[in-house]
Amino acid sequence: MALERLFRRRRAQGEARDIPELWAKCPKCDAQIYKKDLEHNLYVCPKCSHHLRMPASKRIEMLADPGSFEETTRLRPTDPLGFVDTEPYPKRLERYQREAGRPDAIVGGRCTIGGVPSILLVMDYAFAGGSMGSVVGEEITRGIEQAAQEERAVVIVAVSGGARMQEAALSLMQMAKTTLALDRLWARRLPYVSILTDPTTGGVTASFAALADVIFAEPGALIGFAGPRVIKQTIRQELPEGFQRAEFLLKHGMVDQVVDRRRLKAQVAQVLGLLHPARVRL
Amino acid sequence: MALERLFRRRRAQGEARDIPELWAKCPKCDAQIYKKDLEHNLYVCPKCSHHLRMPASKRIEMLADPGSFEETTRLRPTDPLGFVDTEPYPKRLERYQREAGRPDAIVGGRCTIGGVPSILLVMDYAFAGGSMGSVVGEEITRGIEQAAQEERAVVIVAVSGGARMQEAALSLMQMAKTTLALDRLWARRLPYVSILTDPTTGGVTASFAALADVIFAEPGALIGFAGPRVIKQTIRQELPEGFQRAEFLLKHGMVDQVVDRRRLKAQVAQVLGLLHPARVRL
Amino acid sequence: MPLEFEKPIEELESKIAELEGFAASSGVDLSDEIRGLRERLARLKSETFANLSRWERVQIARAPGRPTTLDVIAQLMTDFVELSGDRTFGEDAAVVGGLARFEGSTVVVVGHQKGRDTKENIRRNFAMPHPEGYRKAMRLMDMADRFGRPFIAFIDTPGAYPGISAEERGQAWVIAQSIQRMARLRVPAVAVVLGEGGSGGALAIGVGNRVLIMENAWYSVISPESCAAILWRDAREAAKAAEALKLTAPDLLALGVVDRVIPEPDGGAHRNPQAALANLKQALSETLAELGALSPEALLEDRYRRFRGLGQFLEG
Amino acid sequence: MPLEFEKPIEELESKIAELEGFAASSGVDLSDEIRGLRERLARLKSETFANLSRWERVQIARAPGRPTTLDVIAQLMTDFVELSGDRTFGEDAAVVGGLARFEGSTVVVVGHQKGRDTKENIRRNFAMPHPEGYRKAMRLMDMADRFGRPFIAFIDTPGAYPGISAEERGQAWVIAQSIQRMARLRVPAVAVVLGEGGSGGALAIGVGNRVLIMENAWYSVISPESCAAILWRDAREAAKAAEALKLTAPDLLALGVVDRVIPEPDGGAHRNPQAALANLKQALSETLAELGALSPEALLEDRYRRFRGLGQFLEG
Ligand SMILES: [Zn+2]
Ligand SMILES: [Zn+2]
Repeated sequence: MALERLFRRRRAQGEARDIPELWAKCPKCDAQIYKKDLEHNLYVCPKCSHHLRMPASKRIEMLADPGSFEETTRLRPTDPLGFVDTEPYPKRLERYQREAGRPDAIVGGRCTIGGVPSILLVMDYAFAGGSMGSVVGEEITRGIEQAAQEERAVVIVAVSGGARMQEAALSLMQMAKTTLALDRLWARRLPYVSILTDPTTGGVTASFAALADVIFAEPGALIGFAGPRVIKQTIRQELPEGFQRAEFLLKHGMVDQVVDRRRLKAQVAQVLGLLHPARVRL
Repeated sequence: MALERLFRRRRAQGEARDIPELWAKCPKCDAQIYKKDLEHNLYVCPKCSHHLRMPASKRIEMLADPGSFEETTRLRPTDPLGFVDTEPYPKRLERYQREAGRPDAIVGGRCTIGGVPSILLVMDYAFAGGSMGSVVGEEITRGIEQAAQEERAVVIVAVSGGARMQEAALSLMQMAKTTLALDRLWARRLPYVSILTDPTTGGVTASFAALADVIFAEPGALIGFAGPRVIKQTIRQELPEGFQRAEFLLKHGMVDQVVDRRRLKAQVAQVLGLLHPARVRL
Repeated sequence: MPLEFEKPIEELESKIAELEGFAASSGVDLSDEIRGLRERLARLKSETFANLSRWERVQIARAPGRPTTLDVIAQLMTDFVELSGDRTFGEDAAVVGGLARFEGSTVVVVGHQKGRDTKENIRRNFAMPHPEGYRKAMRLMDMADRFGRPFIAFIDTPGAYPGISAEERGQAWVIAQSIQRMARLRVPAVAVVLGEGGSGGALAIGVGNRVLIMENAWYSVISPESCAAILWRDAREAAKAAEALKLTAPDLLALGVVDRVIPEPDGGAHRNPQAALANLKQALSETLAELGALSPEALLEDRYRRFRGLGQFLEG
Repeated sequence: MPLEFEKPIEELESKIAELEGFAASSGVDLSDEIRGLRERLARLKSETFANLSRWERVQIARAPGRPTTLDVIAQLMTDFVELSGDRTFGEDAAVVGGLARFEGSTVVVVGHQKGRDTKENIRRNFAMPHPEGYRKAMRLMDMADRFGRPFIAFIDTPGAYPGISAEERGQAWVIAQSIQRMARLRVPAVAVVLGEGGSGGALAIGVGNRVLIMENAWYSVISPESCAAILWRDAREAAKAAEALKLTAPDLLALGVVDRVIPEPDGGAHRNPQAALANLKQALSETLAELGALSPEALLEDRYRRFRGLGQFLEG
């Protein structure tokens, strides 16, 4: 999460600036918001309703019924290719792990959502921009398989810059692996809800995130396959206003609803209640 | 078929004009074509390759292997609604039957095509503009069911102004009936090739004609759902050049190939040979 | 604004109301006179509504205030979650649908959606879908199958949109595909003609195991106006065309095109939506209970037989 | 035009040809010298080609004259009937496919299609598909299932088209759908990386029971140029990126991403397409024979297991 990273870095640099830690600035309307208020408002600007990026742990707090969450993600990344660019991949991983406070870009586990037994998987932008390598792919796959075994619904909160370059073809294969896993839900008629948040692009959008029974997107979230920079290079023109934003995706038929974060839990719970086998009849 | 109807009417009026009967005029390039030549050229203008309308009986000659065709269509229309507009439907039917020389707008039966056992169904524009009422729907349905029973491929040559108004809701239901029948081919993996000719619109396009495994269209054929006149009324503008023509449909992804009529038989035979269960292995 | 044939009734109703007001404010006892007028009104209504011409019924089917798909969902169902988009090209507001509960059980619903005012009608393209609307419907059919839930379709369209954009994106193809997709549903499928059932655009979501129709709805291969324009070369002959097309609920029941007519209150559903919807609820409930007993294979075969039998002809 | 590292070879070859011409026209016996030069040439070739860098292989994968999907179909198959369109929006020339016979049996084939000259490349958008191209591929997958015929996909794309039109029509969605559709095939599915295997745009038709790769093809999550632009902030560092990405056939075999490497003649398939295609034919033939023994259920499970196992991580 951008804000958190910002604060953490400042602490790391040893700067003792109290004021900036208590206040945040809305990137859209420039309003100064008391940080506690922002958090209470689910990281939605109280002035303009701009949806700021939300930490993965807060996502779980928001979506899982209180006290129901039991983490199951636990894999750690490795360096299958011996990838070195300007620095070795293992060095990068260490830094990401330090910054995000978790082994890779995903956290998830069992919980109930509106009383419906679920697997909740949340990607973490704070770790390498939520990029998908082997760990993310495997955790998503295990979560889905687990849901199929335990008759749970699946809810995935996507946030990702795409597949992780440092695992190259293996990252690419996670798109197939996670997609194939989803078919395990079919036979048991277990629902899967995908929540697309800012930003969701590349191989994550083009695999499990796009294949949910119901897809919600957060207002203003950037969602697409190719990133805006790549597209700009391709067409050598400015992109139209609102291009690849959640509302654009809704208009183009790709998502079911653009949902204000403050209504998201209720909306997800309602869908799960309507579709989970144990709840289709009341 | 427009030409034939023209000649028949002239004969009916008792005019003894030999020259016009021997010659036809290409509606596209205005070339005078000796009628026998036109027929030998499958009603394609030798000058400009314009595809003139082709009589249903000639379609069968062209597509069925010589001597293989055995007609099975035999139903006659009735007047389920007691429909009267400017004249009673039964009166219209009599005239259509006289003009087309058949009980309704379809003829078909068993044959082989390139050696593949098939059911060939050909709509007849000479009968009420190839409109689909109960008889057309039932004959198509029976043909498809028969193909499923006898392990035959299905080939349908469509030409139609749409569903027949004088049978109202019953005509509409033929769209559902014929569509449902097609599923009977599935279990036996029998192929269905649709040939769209000028014009194919309305309820025929929007049912069995659009649902073939492989769809061929003849060059320049008008193909669509709404007729051009209706669309012009809706948008109150001229329609773009080439709109709803076969080539337009190809560009928009709706047909597999635009095939010159002189290559059509070979092309159909090749597809049937590739897909008929008795021929998938050579 | 009352329909043409409703005017005498509305006038008499307002006269009675005036007299009642006068009686109340003046203290003059007019109860006998008012009772007499009420009887007269009842007679006038039953005469008018018992003898509605087909063309008058078409006007009722289009009357403002007649319940739309979203009204039906709001009144008869709970927990509605609207789903959008075709995952391919666009979101079409002429077709609405989603998940909801009907009598406590989850169902998948879809329907053509008319606007309740001009602005909404423009946004919803007067309930004339583009291909993406039908693809949305197909996606919802997939969902019904995926979760084994009944599929309910509400038909209320003058027809599929006849325009360049729709033709470019394969209007004929998508209607055919939607018919086929619905035929393949392995769950109970019920179609209800709510108001207008215009041609292939209606049939695309009309392949139910049972097809119900509101008493004053119409369903046919073409609208009366278009039919008149072609056959009489004059759209103003729509009343004649409506008669010829036999497009009313009783006609269609006789032809076997629909399975059940849902009664509307006197004067049509727009005069008393609650009563009309109560009847619809009962019909839906009974139909779903009946179909709920059938296996997926039986449902497929039932749907095949239902449509297989439609059409009239002579053996040659 | 020779690739950079091919130049010394091409020069030596032309020198030998000159000498041979001189010997033939002049009658001077140069056979010993020529034999010596030929040996030198063979050594030069094997040294060059045995030690190709990853970046050099990428260049071979893109070499003009390298067999494209349509070349493979024309050379290895008969009775090809090309099928077009997605029945939804458009025909995409960046993807070709249809029905054909391979060794006498009907198969369904699809592939990315590069142009053989600039004009064709523009028409085919340099083999960068729009969503309609992937929907065409999915339609062909439906057909393979419908008729129980093997499905063969040839991968040769720099990537799915990254443009406004593609994003508007759901590039991410269609790639995900295509992956899912291919995974669900109840028939043998083989993917062959012919030349370039660029990211999701390649994987969309890459979910085979077996994934084969030509010796000098590349397949990865990103092109070396784009990777270099992001990580080194300089697209000219593509050679370094190619090394880091381990995107060559031998690398991918070691990672389990591909199942078999199809040998190419010295210098790459573009220098001797016939030889390369003969090897491809044999590999395809053996692979189809192997998969032909499996039931639809076994094929589904086989595909699941194949992709389920990919990825490397530590248990926490
Ligand atoms: Zn703000
Ligand atoms: Zn001509």
